[in-house]
Amino acid sequence: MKIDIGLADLIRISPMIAIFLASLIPLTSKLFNSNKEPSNLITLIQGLGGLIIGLVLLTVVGGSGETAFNKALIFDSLTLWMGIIAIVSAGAALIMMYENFSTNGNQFSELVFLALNSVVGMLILVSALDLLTVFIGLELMSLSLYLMIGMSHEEKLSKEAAFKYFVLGSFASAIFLYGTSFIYGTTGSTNLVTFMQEAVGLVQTNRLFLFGISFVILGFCFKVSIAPFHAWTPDVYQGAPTPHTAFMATAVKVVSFAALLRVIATKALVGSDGLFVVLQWLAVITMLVGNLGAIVQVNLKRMLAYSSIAHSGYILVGVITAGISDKGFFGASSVIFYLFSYCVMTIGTFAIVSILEKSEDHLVTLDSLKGLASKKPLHAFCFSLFLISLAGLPPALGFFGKFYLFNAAVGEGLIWLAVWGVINSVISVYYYLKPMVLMYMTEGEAEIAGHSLNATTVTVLASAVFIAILGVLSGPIFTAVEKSFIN
Amino acid sequence: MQSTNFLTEVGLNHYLILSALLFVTGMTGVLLKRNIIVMLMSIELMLNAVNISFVAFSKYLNNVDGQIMVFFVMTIAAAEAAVGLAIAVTIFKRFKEINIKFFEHLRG
Amino acid sequence: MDHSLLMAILLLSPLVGFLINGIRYKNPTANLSGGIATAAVAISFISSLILVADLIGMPAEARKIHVSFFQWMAVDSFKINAAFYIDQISAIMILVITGVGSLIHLFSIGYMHHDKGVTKYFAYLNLFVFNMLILVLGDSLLTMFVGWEGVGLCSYLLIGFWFSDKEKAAAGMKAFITNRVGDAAFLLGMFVLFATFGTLNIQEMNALAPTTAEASWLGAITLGTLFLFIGATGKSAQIPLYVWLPDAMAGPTPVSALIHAATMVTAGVYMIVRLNPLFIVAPNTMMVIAIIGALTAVFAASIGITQWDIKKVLAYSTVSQLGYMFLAVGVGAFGAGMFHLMTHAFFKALMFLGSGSVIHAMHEEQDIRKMGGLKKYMPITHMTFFFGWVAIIGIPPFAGFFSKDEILWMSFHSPLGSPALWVLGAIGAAMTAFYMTRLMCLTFWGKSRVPKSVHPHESPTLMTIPLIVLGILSVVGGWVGIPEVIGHSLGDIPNLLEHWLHPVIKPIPNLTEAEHSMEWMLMGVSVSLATISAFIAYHFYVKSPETPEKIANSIKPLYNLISKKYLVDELYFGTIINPLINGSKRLWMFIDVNFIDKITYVISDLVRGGGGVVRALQTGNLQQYAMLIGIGIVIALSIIIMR
Amino acid sequence: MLLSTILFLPLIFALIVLIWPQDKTIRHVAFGLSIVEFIISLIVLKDFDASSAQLQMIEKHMWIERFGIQYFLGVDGISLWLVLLTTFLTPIIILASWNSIDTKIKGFHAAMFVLQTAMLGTFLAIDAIFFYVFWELSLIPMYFIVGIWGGARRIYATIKFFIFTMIGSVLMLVAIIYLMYLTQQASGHMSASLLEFYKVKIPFVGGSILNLQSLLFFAFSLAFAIKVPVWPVHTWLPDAHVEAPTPGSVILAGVMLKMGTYCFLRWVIPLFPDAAEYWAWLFLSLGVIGIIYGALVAMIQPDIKKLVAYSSVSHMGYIIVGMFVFNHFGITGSLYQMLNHGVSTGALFLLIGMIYERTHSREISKYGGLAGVLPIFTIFFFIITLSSIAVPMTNGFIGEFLILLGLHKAQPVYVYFAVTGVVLGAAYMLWMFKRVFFGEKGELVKDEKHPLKDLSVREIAVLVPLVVLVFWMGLFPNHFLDLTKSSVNHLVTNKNKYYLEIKE
Repeated sequence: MKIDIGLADLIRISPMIAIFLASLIPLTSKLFNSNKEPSNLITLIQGLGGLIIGLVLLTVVGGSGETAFNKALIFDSLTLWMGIIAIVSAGAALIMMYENFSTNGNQFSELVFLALNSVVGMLILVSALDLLTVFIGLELMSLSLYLMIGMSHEEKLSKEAAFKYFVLGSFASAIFLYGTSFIYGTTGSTNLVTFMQEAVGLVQTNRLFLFGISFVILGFCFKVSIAPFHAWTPDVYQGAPTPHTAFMATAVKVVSFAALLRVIATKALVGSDGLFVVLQWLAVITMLVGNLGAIVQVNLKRMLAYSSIAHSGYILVGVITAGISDKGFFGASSVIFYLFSYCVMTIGTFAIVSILEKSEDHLVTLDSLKGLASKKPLHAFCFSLFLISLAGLPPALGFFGKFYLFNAAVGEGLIWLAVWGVINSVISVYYYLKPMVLMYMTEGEAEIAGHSLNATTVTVLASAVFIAILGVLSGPIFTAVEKSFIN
Repeated sequence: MQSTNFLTEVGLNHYLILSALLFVTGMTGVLLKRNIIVMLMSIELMLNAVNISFVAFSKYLNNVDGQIMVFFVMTIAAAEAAVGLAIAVTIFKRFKEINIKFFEHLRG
Repeated sequence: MDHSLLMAILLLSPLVGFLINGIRYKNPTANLSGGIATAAVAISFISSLILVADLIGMPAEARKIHVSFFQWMAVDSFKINAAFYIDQISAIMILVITGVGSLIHLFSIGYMHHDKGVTKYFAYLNLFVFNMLILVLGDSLLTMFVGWEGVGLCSYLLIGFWFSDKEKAAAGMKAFITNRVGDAAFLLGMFVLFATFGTLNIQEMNALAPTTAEASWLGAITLGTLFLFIGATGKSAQIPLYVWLPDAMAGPTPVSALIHAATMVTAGVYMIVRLNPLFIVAPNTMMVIAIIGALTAVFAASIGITQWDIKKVLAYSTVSQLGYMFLAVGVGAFGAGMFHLMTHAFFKALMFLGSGSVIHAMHEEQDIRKMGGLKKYMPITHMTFFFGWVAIIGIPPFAGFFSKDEILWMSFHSPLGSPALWVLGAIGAAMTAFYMTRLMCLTFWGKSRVPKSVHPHESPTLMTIPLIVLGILSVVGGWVGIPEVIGHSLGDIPNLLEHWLHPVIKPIPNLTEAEHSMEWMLMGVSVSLATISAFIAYHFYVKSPETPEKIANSIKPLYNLISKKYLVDELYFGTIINPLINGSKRLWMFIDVNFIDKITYVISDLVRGGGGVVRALQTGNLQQYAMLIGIGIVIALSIIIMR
Repeated sequence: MLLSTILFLPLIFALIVLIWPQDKTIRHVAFGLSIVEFIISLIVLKDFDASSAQLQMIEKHMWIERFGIQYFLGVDGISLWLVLLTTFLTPIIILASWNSIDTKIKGFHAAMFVLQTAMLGTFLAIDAIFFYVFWELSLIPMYFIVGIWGGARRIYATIKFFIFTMIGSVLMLVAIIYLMYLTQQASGHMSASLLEFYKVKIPFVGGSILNLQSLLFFAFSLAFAIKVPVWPVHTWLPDAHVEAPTPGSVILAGVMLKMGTYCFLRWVIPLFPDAAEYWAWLFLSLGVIGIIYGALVAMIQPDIKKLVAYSSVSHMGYIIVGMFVFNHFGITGSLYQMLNHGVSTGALFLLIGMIYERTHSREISKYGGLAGVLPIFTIFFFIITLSSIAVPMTNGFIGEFLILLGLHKAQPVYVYFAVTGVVLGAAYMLWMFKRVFFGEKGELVKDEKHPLKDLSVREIAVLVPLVVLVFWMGLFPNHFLDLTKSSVNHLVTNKNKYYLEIKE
């Protein structure tokens, strides 16, 4: 077989190259002026610049539908949309890192380097069509993330979180690899395109292939914190510095779901009824665990971790719908839209949390929210807007995300999943209302961290505006996402 | 000449069983051993088990892709080891403790 | 003058009086506000006189004045106009209401002279007259019902007029709620009738009424009329729902005179007479009415004997006399019922006002044991009260005799009646004579037991004029409807009232010709019974005052039972009201607090428990998580493989 | 464009109030703005053509094209008066809460305006999802109003209120989505507009609950039953009322309960005719139980606000009974009773608010003899009590009479129980009236430290329009019923194959 890697392929992966080069700039500039940390602002600007260039290139090159590197990477609309969401979330996380206590210390340039590399890994993961490329992207993203968490100024918890994330992450990727080897064994190649067509038949006949696919999917389930494999999420989200938690909860989750979507697109679910049932039960348990866990929490970050687990459950419903729907890309586009709305909300929420942190080892408990409304009415209002949107109440973007998701589920006949999802969002309303109660309805002296945090506040405002406005205008966006699939 | 049965002839299944065994030992290593370094080693063990199965399949299908993948896996395993050890060092510097039983502060 | 204008004046002048007095309710001058109120009612009296004169002018069959002001309600097939019409029956009623009403207004000026809420009192009184007129003139049952509840509302306001006193306020509330029970039945009656006739207009219903009697108990008309009757018992204080009338004496005495003697309580009888074509076709209902009427007459009379409060005696006497009216109507003698209603209005109003002037003179003292020998202090009141007394016990030349005797005769003679009813009536008449004479002796004759501090004096002329007028009426009133058996014998004096009501009252089916001898004989028996019990009472209470004590002690338990009004109030409270209140406390506690809210608590604890389980899962130990992943994979794979 | 202006004007007002510079004049601005809103809504009344049963003043633009969800506004006989009730009550509430709301005034008025938009949206929206957005939107401002300016246990009460309503409405969302798919199967393209829903033939088979129309019927009616509230799911109402500030309970009792009953008339009965008819017995008995249970429990409440809350459970029982009788009287009666309940219970809460401002206590036992001290207050309270007990010549009577008439015409058995409601109603209201207004002076009334002063001019200005309305609706109901006549006629005659056209 002739492998031709020409200029066209390089152009297609230009966003990744651009971001990678941009990640080197802060390090080399530190190198040249004798390891003296350049001002954080400049590093931040360099990092953001790299991301913006990558974003521009991605919009130019993505969505064209071609493959690169002998079908190892594909740049279809899934890559485009997920890439955009990932980069934007990463940008927001970078801004938060610039102002958060535990991350804006003297190693900020290394931090930006690792973050940008993690974004490169994400882009690879999103566009990967070959299981091996998926593995590479996954590992690049995760490894840089482990180090980022480890580097936090806060001594105790972040180190423990980093190690936990590392061990369990590599444990899961080993399982993923094991599955890939089985797939390779049965079909002779790890490229999704090759076994895309006969996957349905293979899954029923060949026991080994079924094992392979299952291991791959379960490996992904770890990454997006689905129920039995979610145990790491609360600890890591709480331990890691808030910007990194935001980074993980949004960008990492989005791209992992994208890769899962690609694997699911092989219609394995249609073939094996067992897999379909297991995934449904996983979705149900995830929602339950996420929502129930969040109710009893006292620490705000830990509560938001559980809430993100619950949201993974909702998204898994969308993924299942995408998996079994033969006509149209309604399921997949609803997942994308939901991820988009989820990211916007979560970025805003974690930005608020990072604002509330007065020092690097200050654990933001729910009580520290008391009376925030009287002190900081704007922040309190934005935070309530995020909570309303996370709970899925109508005027906000979150409702429309959930609406499309459950609409797709009902379309495919998964009515009981939709009902279960809807009941869970009622349970979730209880703990989403708790902070609002504390902010508005109880007196207290909640105080924002001393020095001015205008950059993070800008992020908060941006996401609040997005939630309020895009909620109503979600129609055109959704059709755009869906149309991009069809051509 | 002897009949080619399971005992005498080393075929694909043998390798698969070997890699499965290795994988399981690696897994139990992670589950049971309390020492951080040993955990890292058992993760490496799991990855190598996967390598074995890759090579076995590639030999059996006699197409070379499997073996190329092994290189990828090995490089990434090396990178993982480096990162893992770096984190282990920071933990040791901070906690003066190598046994994971001591850092269970994040729970509930 | 044009009828609709007259009708408007008739109806609206009390309303205008109410509004004027209502706005200036703080102003304490009795004369001014009393003047306005009396004028308002007098105006409507004059306009009703003119209207009745027009009515008399009309030919006998088509005696009807119908005025419709505006369409009140129109929903699909249910159309109700705010329309009013006067026919023979309502002519009598409006004359009684406005006539007696204005007299009582005049009396109240004197009676309520020194009360600071007097303007408010007159406002309520005018509102009452307005509502009573709507009730009487209502074209459809619903317009009548508007007046029906409006009257109940005004009686609530007037009974609880001195609201600072807890019992008086409670009496008002009790009156309204008992009336409301009756009104609920009235509503049900209206629904049944609307379902059968498709309209609630009284004229149309009377026209549509079938001619053949309805045998079954659950027939539409029987059921409808039965419900209407239960409504009537509520309003006119018959057996089951009479409890509110004695307590209603808590209101000022003129109120008792107007509302609880002359007008409101007779609404039930009037409604039945007005719908007589319907009732005549429902023999079962008529039987029920007759029985309840008779029973109430005897029952209330027996309690009346043992009461010591002058107004309570009169109240029970009213309940008993109403029993007679219902007995008359129950046996189909609608004319007799109306006749007794009219005469009763005169002499009962007279006696209430009389008792009012006695109380006024005795400085709010109502217990007849502390009165006696007031004859010499209050000659006019005594004389007028004497006329009332003579009328009520049925001494021949006076009003009461003619109307009550007519009822007793018809209860015996009418096919719907029976001798037993006559016997009950006679006993009732005897008891009435006894307690009325007892009242006369204890208050006016006999030796004076008036305490030293009190020295009674005759009430001012403003109060005695109405007394005199009513005294004359209660004497003359009877001659309007002399039963023809007496009429013939005294040189055929025509029975004007019977003749007047004839075109509107349906005759009793298969009524046999009355032989006069039997009628004379029965009349003689009842009159003699009455006179004998009167003498006994005179003997007891004037000649030897201690004998009633001896008799009372001899039948101690029975006497106590009767004097405590057969413990009916306590019975109602015990069986209905208290269990209702305690039951609803338990009900609320059981359902709202322990059942539904408990479920919400259980669910929230369940959810919180679930949260606890998830929390326990997070032990923080790394290997526990890896174990979890391992187990998860094993379970997932086994399910995948199995299916 | 008229309906859109009415709908979104309050949102603009909310913004104006939020950014208003000085605190002193906030209330005047808010009051003025709400009057403007009321006047504009009168134009709707003027333009409304009473003779046609079609949807009028239509505004229809595609919103989410993919699912056929439209920005679809329309008004007809059934929803007209409720819109006017909302715009009529809001200025009264703002005027009444002049000095009962003294903290975060801007927030309060903004929340009140957003709530007004949400309620108007629920009454005007004809598209399912568009309706659902407003239906849920109304929860949030009410949550804040009760939560921030409420009484002692306000947090418990407001969360309970929120979760109760939320459970019902999310199930409705799934039912709406399913209906949208039914429209897709029926007419090819998916659409969420109510007119398309009416055209869908939903299979119904008697017997069990598990057939499609019954399931959808119950999903919808659970959401609305909680909001009404129908008997078993009513426990949130007393808590919400007791803890809510005066304006909160007035708007809650005045309009928000009507959202539930209106939706029964608009979304449940015409959409699932066979299921509604089949399960009518259930709702009739729940309604009747609600009437009796509400009245009984109201009788023994120590707290006056809880008493009025349970009384509105009883009144809403009447409305539910009126609706599930499916004849002219019942439905006209229940529509009219919605307006009456809005006026009379709204006024009752205003009055309780006024006395609460003076004595800061809602314990009935602490009152007594108020009539002597506050004559004007007593007169107003008595008139409103009459309207609440449904004494003739007041508005309550017309509604209750029609409902009972309709009930008797359709199902005579229930009417005997429902009629007891008339008696029990009089019992608990008058008993409360006696204990509070008559008898000796209670401890609150007689202590000289802060003598009670009678109603101020402002308070009288709040109550006069309501009293005028009580008598106007009582004596001349046709002025109001004529406008609903054709729509109700249309609903009753073709209930089984209900359809709605649009009047260009």
